[in-house]
Amino acid sequence: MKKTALNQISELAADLMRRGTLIAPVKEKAGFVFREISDAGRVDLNFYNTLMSPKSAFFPPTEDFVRYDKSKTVLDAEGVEPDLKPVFLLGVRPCDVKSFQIMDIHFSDTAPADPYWKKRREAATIFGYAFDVDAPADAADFYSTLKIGAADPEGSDIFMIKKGDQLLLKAVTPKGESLLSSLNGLAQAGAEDEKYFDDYVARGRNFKTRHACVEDGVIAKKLEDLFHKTEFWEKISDACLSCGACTFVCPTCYCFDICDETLFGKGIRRRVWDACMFTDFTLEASGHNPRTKVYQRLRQKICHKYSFHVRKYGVISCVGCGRCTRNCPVNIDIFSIVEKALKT
Amino acid sequence: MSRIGVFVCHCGLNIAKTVQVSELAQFAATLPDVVIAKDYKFMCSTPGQEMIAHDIKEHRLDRVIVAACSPLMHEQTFRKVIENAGLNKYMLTIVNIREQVSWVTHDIEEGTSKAKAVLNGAVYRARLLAPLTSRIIDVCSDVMVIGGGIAGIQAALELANNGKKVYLVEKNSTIGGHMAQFDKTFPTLDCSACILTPKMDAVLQHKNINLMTYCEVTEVKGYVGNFEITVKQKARYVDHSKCNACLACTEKCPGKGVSEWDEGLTKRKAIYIPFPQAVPQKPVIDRDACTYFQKGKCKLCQKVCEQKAIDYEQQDTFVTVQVGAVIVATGYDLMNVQPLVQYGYGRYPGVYHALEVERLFNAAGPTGGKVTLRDGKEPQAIAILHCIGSRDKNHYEHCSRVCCMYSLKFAHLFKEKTSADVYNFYIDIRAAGKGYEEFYNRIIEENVKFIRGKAARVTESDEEAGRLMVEAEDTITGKFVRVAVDMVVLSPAITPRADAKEIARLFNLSMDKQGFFMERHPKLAPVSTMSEGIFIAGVCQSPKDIPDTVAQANGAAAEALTIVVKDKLELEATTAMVNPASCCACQNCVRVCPYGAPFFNEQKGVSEINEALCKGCGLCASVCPASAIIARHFTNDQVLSEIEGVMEY
Amino acid sequence: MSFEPKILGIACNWCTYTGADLAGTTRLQYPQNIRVVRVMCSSRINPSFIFRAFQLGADGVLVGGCHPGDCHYNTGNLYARRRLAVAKKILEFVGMEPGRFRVEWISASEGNKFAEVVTEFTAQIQSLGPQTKFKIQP
Amino acid sequence: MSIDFRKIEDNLKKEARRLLEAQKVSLVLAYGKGFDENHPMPFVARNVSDVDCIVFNEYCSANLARYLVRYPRGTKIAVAVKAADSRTVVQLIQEDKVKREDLVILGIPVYGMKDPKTGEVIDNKTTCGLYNPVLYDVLLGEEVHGQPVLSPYDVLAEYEAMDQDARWAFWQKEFERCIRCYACRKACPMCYCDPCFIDQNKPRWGEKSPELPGNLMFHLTRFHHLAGRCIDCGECSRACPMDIPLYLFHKKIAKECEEMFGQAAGMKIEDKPVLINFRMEDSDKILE
Repeated sequence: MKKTALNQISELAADLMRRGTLIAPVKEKAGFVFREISDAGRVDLNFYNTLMSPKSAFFPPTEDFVRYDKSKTVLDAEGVEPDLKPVFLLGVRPCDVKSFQIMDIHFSDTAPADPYWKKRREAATIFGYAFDVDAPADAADFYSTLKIGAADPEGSDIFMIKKGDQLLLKAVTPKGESLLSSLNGLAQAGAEDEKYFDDYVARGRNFKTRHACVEDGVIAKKLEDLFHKTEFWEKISDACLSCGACTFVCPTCYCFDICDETLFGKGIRRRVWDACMFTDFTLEASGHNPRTKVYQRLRQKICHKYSFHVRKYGVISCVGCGRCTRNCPVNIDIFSIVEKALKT
Repeated sequence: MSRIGVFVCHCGLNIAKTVQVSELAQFAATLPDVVIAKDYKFMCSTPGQEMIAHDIKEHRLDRVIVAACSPLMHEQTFRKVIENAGLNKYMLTIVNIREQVSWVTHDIEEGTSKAKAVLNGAVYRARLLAPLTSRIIDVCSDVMVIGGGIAGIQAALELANNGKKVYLVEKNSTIGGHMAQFDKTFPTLDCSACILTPKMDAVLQHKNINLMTYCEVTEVKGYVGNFEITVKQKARYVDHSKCNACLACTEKCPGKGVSEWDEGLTKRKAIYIPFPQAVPQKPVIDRDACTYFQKGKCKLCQKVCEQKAIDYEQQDTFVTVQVGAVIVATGYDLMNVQPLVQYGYGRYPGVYHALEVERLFNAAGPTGGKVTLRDGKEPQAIAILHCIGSRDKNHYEHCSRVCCMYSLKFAHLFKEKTSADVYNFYIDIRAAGKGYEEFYNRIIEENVKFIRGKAARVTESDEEAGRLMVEAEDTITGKFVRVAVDMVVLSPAITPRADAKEIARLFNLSMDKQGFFMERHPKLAPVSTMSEGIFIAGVCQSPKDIPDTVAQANGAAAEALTIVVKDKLELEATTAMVNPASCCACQNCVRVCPYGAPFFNEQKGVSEINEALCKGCGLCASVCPASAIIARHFTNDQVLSEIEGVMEY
Repeated sequence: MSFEPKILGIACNWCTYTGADLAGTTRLQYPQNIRVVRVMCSSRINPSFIFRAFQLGADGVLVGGCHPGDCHYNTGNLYARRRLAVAKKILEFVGMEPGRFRVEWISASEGNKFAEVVTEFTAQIQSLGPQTKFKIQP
Repeated sequence: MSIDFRKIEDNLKKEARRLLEAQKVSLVLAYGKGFDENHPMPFVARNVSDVDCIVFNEYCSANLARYLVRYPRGTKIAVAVKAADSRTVVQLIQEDKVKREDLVILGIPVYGMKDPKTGEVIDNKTTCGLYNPVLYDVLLGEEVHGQPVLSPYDVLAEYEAMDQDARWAFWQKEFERCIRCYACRKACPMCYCDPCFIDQNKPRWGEKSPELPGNLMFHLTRFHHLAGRCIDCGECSRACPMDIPLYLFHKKIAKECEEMFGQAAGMKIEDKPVLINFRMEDSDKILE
């Protein structure tokens, strides 16, 4: 285990930048956002959680697939490979680390694998970062309900815990181990630090966000039963605007659209994020749209995350990060809906 | 994938001089979807057209681009070509490389590169063209002629003689127009009334002509083949269905109005016919001059009318008629010369304008045909001042075309009727019609004096009280001349009617800089207008003499006939339609359309468009926030693509 | 080499396009930087056409329509006047140089006005230099 | 004078109960409890039993009028509106999206409302600056007297003072951040097109990817669509997860429209939206 002073994080950042691409939280007008770092001094770990989830590191809002040129009489096209420099993803909260595992199910574990996600994922080293278990959780968060600890190192390659003005870094995977041992300017942590780390992880397991216990199987069944209770869904979607804010900030939403963008005959076929809350998400080429109503779309979103996903992959597709609730323009809280469903 | 053929026209050297036509064709051949590109000397010629038709078949073209003159010129020609070759006629794009490229530059490099850019835009646009189906509509076989002057009379008779029903609308109480005011016509000096009145009478008698005098058009709806025109019948206060034209009323009437026919030189009664040969021969009451209307009592006319035709309670009435085509022949006004204070009109009694003089010569005029001044004396010297207000940058730039000739006519008539010296002050004499130069020579020999110089001003003579002094620079001698005369005749500019703008608005006509109605093409469509089914004839289009007016009226009648002889008509298919899947029911389209084509279907909750009323302007498409409206042939993606194409190079 | 701007002209069929033809018929000379796209009425011009044109690399956009009151479709240009005025305000507030977008009323008989406006507008765009703000860099 | 939120809440409940009991309306658009005090939610009361769930506090910034178009034409609806929200209703009536006779407008005179996300007071800045509704059937509190201290357009001064390039730099940075979640247009009470122009493939008005070109086309065109219609409720800006100050642009265009056409959006039912209207005497100066 290594450690460094929190105020020297920029040196760690600079070291990582020499080795590859560094993606880390920076403070922006709207809040903290993961960005590719070009100025090590901008890395800022003094955040609660980021506005946008870190999924964009592996599933960017725009991903180029094919470049083509149809400005000549013959069509010319070539595939675009993702840039495979090593990537360091620094400062990912445990619930967000968990989201990568859920996303892996879709993008790499289930055939056909998505080469873009998979390659980016393989090229990345994840620096997990524990929540502050001594401070209260944000009212919107509910990751503990989904059995994710505030300081779970699983899934990270290197896990980081704040200890006073120090940052403890512990390798979790061999990949993390080899990187950590090669990093410059880090001090060797002592036995006291080791103990602090282990205690912290344990305290993180007991850290409570919102109090409720959601059993995967129970909620999955409940929602299945409720599926045709239109009145229930209509009522919970009364306020819903059907925008994509919740989807776009969500770490486990993976829907995308593919579009061609052409200028003067030259263009790119690219993938962009899409949201099941958009009307045209299910619009078919025939003009038919199976989900024209807001309640149908919100129902789809909830049921997909808490029911269909459980049935199909055995796990809820939500990590309780609270982003959707924090960013909903009309304060819809997905957790409250789940609770309401359970009570119905 | 589309298969586009590009045909570049040299137009002789008109295009080829400043656009590298072969390079342009080669460039076109490199563009995607272009399967063939050729250049040719005259694409609009028969061999050119045949080449296009042949290549459509040979290369299985589904779209054709012709880079040539303006689409306003030959779009229809080439549409026919591709239609005959089996393509939908809307699969054509014209690239204007003549009027908007080759003719506006001397630089062949510049011309060529601009031509490439606009051609590329056309290729982008052509890819997105869709075949359209023309609407076939029933045609109303009646025609309306607006204006009962010689142009309107001629056109109406021509149409009526061809068996078409004609509504002849005249705002005055009689037809005849300005020609009825003239005494003689140049250069033949035949009597104006003698040639006009038989035609006026023929109009009245013709079973196919519905003569609507004292009427004005107030609203025009519909489109070519199916106009719906509302006409206001102004209250005459005389029931013409009862009146037997005995005119006893006009004798007894104590009211006094100003005679418009005599250009204000005489009075007329309040109940009157404008002149003895008026058609119809039935009177109207001038409210402003009528004692009963002004003071509440009199009713002499009613008392003498055996037919009980006088009806003081009569109101304006409105009637709506259906016609297939319209001829606008609304004539002209003379420029008001009073503001030109240097010529003293209105200030010096000896100054007259041309139409007043026409009346002085006329046997039915205020002086019984004698040329006398307002004080009854015969003038000893007369000056005729040409180009008053016309050919003048400060007023009207145009040449009024007939003034030289009628001024010469005046000179002749003055010589014939008086012993006065006659002076013509002119810039130059324009005598380009048949027999005009001969007439000019004849007048020179009649001892009329010609001073080449535009009169600068008319003043009161200091030397001889009551006489006028005309000053000018004689541009032949270069000397300043002053001529004392008793009478000055101004030949003012011929101008559009005061209400021409209103007529233009009603019938959607364009006006030129002077305010005359614009023809569709100055050479090839001189009586057509930009509005399908609306034609123009006579001086409302531009100043012209009687023979030209009559010829143009015949031309307009023939053009109108080409529409109304058919039962069915093909309309432009370039209308708008609503894609109901995208309509957000904002009803912007319904609110903005000047033709009321879009309407809201409450049941479906979307807007729809009545294509019969749509004229294809595309306003609805641009105010539709959801892009639900498709303006056919100018769709959003067609326009956007063309913009992309022209911006590429 | 001097800067040769790309200028998009959008002209209504009845007035400005015909006026531009007249400029040609009378052999008036004007700079060749303008590429005219024809629409039936100035009211057909969706403000997004103008935004898009700048993205496609137009250094200036000139819109031509009939004089107010003379619209072939009676009132089209009166709507266009308002709509395009708002488009201009939007461009201005987002930081586009206001001089890059102009609306002119040019009638079918004003070939000389068309040539004059194009000449003057081209010079103005030349002095503003290349438009880089909206232009999409491929 | 301070706002008695409690009293407004009581009155809102009272009116809702009265209207539902008498079956004057089939639903009441009000506010209900969210997951905590600071996050109340738009709430639809359909039955008398729903009335107890109604709340009103300083975080009830949402503009409920945006939900009006969601119900079939002819549905009798009571809607609780603050000043800008009432202007929404007026504007929607002008556009014939709702009918006056179908509505019971419950007016809330209020100031000092807060953004639930930031806790900031939104008066004058992201909302229209009026305190009292411009149209209502019942007023749920005492009319607020006195004019707003600031004009709703004062926030623009700083941006109007910038030169072109600085303004472009500012907006470029803002629009680059847009993630195209469309929360702005969905929160906007006047954006009722579905599909929106930007969703369409034919034509493709702008790129769909969340990058500057497409973002610019989306926002600029949307500003044009809302010109003379935006009633300055600020919902777009509050909805934006990326905190893009769309309200500044909307305010600027609203101000220009007011200057050019002499009419502010949503003030009078009998007005016609300025961009689907004209006056012969409109000056060409507006194009300069």
